[in-house]
Amino acid sequence: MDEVTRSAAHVDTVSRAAQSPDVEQPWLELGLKSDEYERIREILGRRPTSAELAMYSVMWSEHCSYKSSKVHFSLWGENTTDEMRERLLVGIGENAGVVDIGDGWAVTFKAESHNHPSYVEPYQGAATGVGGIVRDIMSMGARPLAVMDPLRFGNLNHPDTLRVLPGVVAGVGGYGNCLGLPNIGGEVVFDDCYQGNPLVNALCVGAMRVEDIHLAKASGVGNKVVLFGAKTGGDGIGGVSVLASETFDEGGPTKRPAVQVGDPFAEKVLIECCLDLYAAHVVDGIQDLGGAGLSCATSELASNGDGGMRVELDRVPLRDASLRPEEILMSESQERMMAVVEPSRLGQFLEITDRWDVEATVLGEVTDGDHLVITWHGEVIVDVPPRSVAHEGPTYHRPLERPAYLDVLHDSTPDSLPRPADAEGLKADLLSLLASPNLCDKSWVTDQYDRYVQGNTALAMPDDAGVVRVDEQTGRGVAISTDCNGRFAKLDPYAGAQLALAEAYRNVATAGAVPLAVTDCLNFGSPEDPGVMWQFREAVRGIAEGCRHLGIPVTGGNVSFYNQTGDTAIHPTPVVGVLGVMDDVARRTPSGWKAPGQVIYLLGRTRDELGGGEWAHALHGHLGGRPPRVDLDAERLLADILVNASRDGLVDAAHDLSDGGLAIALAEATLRYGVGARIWLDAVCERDRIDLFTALFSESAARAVVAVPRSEEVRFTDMCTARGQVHARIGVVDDETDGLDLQGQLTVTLAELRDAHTGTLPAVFGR
Amino acid sequence: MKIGVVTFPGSLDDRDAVRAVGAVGAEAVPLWHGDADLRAVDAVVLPGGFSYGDYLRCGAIARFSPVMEALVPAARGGLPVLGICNGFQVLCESHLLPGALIRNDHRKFSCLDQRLVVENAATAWTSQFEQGQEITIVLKNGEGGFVADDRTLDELEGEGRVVFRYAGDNPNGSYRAIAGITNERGNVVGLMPHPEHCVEPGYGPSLDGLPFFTSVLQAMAQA
Amino acid sequence: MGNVVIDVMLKPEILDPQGQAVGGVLPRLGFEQFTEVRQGKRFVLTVDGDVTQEHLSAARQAAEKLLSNPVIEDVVSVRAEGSAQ
Amino acid sequence: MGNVVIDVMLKPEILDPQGQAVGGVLPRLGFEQFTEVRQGKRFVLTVDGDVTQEHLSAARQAAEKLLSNPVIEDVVSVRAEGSAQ
Ligand SMILES: Nc1ncnc2c1ncn2[C@@H]1O[C@H](COP(=O)(O)OP(=O)(O)O)[C@@H](O)[C@H]1O
Ligand SMILES: [Mg+2]
Repeated sequence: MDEVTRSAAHVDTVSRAAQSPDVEQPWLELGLKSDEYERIREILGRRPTSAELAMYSVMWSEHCSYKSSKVHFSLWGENTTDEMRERLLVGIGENAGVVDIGDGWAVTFKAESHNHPSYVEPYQGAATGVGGIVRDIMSMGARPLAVMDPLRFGNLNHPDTLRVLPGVVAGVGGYGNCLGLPNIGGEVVFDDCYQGNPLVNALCVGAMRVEDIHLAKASGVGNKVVLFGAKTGGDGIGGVSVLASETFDEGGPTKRPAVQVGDPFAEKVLIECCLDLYAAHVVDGIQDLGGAGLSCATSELASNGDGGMRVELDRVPLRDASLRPEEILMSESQERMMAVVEPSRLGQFLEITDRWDVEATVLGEVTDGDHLVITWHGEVIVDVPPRSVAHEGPTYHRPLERPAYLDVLHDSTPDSLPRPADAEGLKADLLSLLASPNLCDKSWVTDQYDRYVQGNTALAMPDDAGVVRVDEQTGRGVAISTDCNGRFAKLDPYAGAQLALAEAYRNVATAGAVPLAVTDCLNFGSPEDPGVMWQFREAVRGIAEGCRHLGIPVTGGNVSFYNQTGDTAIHPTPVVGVLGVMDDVARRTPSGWKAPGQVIYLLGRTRDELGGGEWAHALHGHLGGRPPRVDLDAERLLADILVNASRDGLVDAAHDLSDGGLAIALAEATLRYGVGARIWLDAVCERDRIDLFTALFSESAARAVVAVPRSEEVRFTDMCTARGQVHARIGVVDDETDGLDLQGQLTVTLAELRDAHTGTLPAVFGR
Repeated sequence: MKIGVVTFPGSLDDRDAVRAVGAVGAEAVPLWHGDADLRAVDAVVLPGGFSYGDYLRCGAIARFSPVMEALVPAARGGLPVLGICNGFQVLCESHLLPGALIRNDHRKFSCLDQRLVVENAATAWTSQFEQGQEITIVLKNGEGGFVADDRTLDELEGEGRVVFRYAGDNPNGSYRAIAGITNERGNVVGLMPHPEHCVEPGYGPSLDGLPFFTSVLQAMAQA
Repeated sequence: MGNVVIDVMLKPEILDPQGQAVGGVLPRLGFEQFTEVRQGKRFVLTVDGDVTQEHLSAARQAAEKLLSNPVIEDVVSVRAEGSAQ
Repeated sequence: MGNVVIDVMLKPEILDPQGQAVGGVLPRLGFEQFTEVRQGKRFVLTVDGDVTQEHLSAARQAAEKLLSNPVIEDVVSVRAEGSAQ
């Protein structure tokens, strides 16, 4: 299309909108409700232009406005005490939260979902999911340090899993590896409930000096608004083509890809370029372009600032010259950022972007007044109060109702399942569990991720937490773990969410780090279903109150609704990420034992708790009863013990107990370095009044196993006794023992363990 | 002693290489892809990563950068050059080393703690190893399959120019399990695994990367 | 022996970072005349004997089903090619 | 606008893991008639106006110098293609 047709005549301007109040507009097709459309008219005092309608419709979508979830977020604030706020430098509401980890270092981390795009196009969906969360972290002024990827798929043996999983994994790896960010952990979970709706969550952590934190706000009248990075194409526009076809007739562009394609090389260059810009102090405010593209970036920057903004949209560099203004506003083209720059620093800004061959364009400037004005070839096509777009979208108090099926589920306890009667049976269950999709070795997945790049990785898969160094001089660094058992959350979303929090917290402490802060990625079904909304509320309450109990704040997160196939929602899946700090990460505790003669202790008490557990699920296809009891005081104490023991050199290995219970923890700790152990559980069974089966497979929380050097044994047990930590000496590391020897009961050789553990994924996905 | 570390757009392990150079007490000098200037360094490391995105073929575009225009003749003249992973690919594309690197035979990126046998302990970058020594260092790439025609392979074997061979299972389908090679003079070495990730206790699977850098210090001292 | 050649390209509206990278270097090597570069895939499927209509239609199906991802790619041609070496 | 199309294939003696993988899956999808699959690259270079002999010879040079690696690949064709959309 030539300039003329693209400009004036075919564009819906503000003055035209004022003169033609009755034009039919496709608000319904764009996903707005009639009262929402009416509100827009009210705010503007006229009908919106097509461009304004486009902006409001994307910004007021569930994804961008949190309209169903927002009313529950008061729970975060209400449960954050002043003490918890002390280390919080930036809280919920910014692109990502920031915590103070000491020595002048600030760390920012956040998780995000890219579930639906990854189902449509697994590789690109997952890749752009990683790209998006990394830009969020960059927009805080941080250097990204590492990524993680909590993933959930349908049945391992369903043919569609063969399409989705390899693509997702290759996409996470393809993007992250090319950015040079180590992948330091994540999850791979299989459950039929995710069959038509896999979950692809991505987490990124970054660091900066405290004084270098940047925020997304446009202030200072006359400051320039600069768009930099990739050109804008028609990516991910989806709904807007509706708008285009309603407003324009023939001659328009035809196809707009709903799928976004990532260019990790462009993002890598963008990262380095941003870091140079920050170092040169030429950036006043900065925002990444993610969902809702320029609509989001311009309205949020302006809304967070103290003035207005004027943008000449026709200056946006395009990959596809046929894009219409409203499409440009909504495009989700990847690898773009927007900065606010003082005019006197613009020259230096552009020198830096030039050096990195990054295209940068001044689109407009910060104005006084309080309107966001966007023009197209001189004509005003948007003139709105930015807050009304970015922050004053609709909020819903959706109905909540505890689902009736819960009573049925609770009544169907795992007590009726056949428990193995003898040693032979126990061994068979152990090996099948070790080979089950959720507990098998995940290296088919994790070997596709670079865990070493940047040279700061102190711990990664298959250990309990990912640990990276932040300060090269001192070794100060962070540990992160993400966890969630969706079956627990299905049985009881409040307890399930707290168990997810507790597990991530425990994993971080197991690695030797002091837990400090929390992020979450809340994956749920449709908010229009009162049962789902109830699950959501319970989960948020669980995390918020749990955090208060543990004394660590939620710093940010993400909500993903509409994860369902037809009417069937996924299990509620509130993935929780906990971040901890260590003075020197080289002292981290690995999850496997190496040194013969070290003594193995089991910390914590075991109850008969198999509801929602892996044994019932994997071996009997059963889901029912109650999840394990949550005891956050016990978690706090255990974490304290683990951190202090690690700091004082009292433990050389530690592994937390979660899915599959003690049996799986012992097997994993043995497999880690191929060093065996002799184990005796009689005393534990007697103390906790349980049988051997329960001792091995129960998933009671607040437990861990540790390996203690003999020279430190007395100090270690004295500490446990003094603090009231339940502990039991259950074995010894022994390289003469081939695998695990449960004395007087059964033996499992290393080869048996290894064969069971490592065969499952390669059997489905190949070498 | 000054060792240059080149940064291409898309280089990832340049910082690690700088750290490794520092770990043996040498001075690391950053070299920029856009400058045809080696800044009087005594040796050069071409680090790992995805130069220019590696979208066409790994190393294919980096080969035409100004810094390579300066480096190729210097390397032919005897300057010690170590190409790690993407750096190895750049050396092959630049014809400083024979052969080429293609997609792994299993078609996936893979990150492993890999065992290698040192088959030539006489190059500028391997003199501190024992001939036949087994080491473990990080291997991580998607296109690490070393290929060349039979004549070239026979020549490499015959002249002792295979410097590293994979021990155990061949991780990527490299012909004759070749992990790294050298030129006739022994000053240019390329390998797929990453010694620079194995130089610090607490990070990486071993310290087996250090001898690469102590070797070149010695070579430079003798030069 | 005959060959069926299948060409697959990214849809025109989809970002092509590979083509872009090539397009970015060509001018530096003195090739200024190319305004855009797109990179695609080419598959050569070998059959025993001459290529028949059945081969072609099977290849067409394989192209749609396996060799391309219809969300982002187009199969731009499926054709027989003179007998292989 | 015209296009020059360049086809590049791995030399026959070089292992082609991607082609092999496709070749392995086809029979499982019911395509038994293909005895071998090789995967190559296809570049489409756009020029202003019609494709001239100069364009073709520049494209041939670019193909040899940049788009293929002679150690492992052959440029199997460089040709003009009808004008673009
Ligand atoms: N998708 C993934 N990406 C990266 N690491 C993963 C992924 N899935 C699992 N891991 C890693 O594999 C190890 C075992 O996973 P898991 O059994 O879920 O750990 P845990 O039970 O301690 O949470 C952990 O180190 C985990 O971080
Ligand atoms: Mg764990």
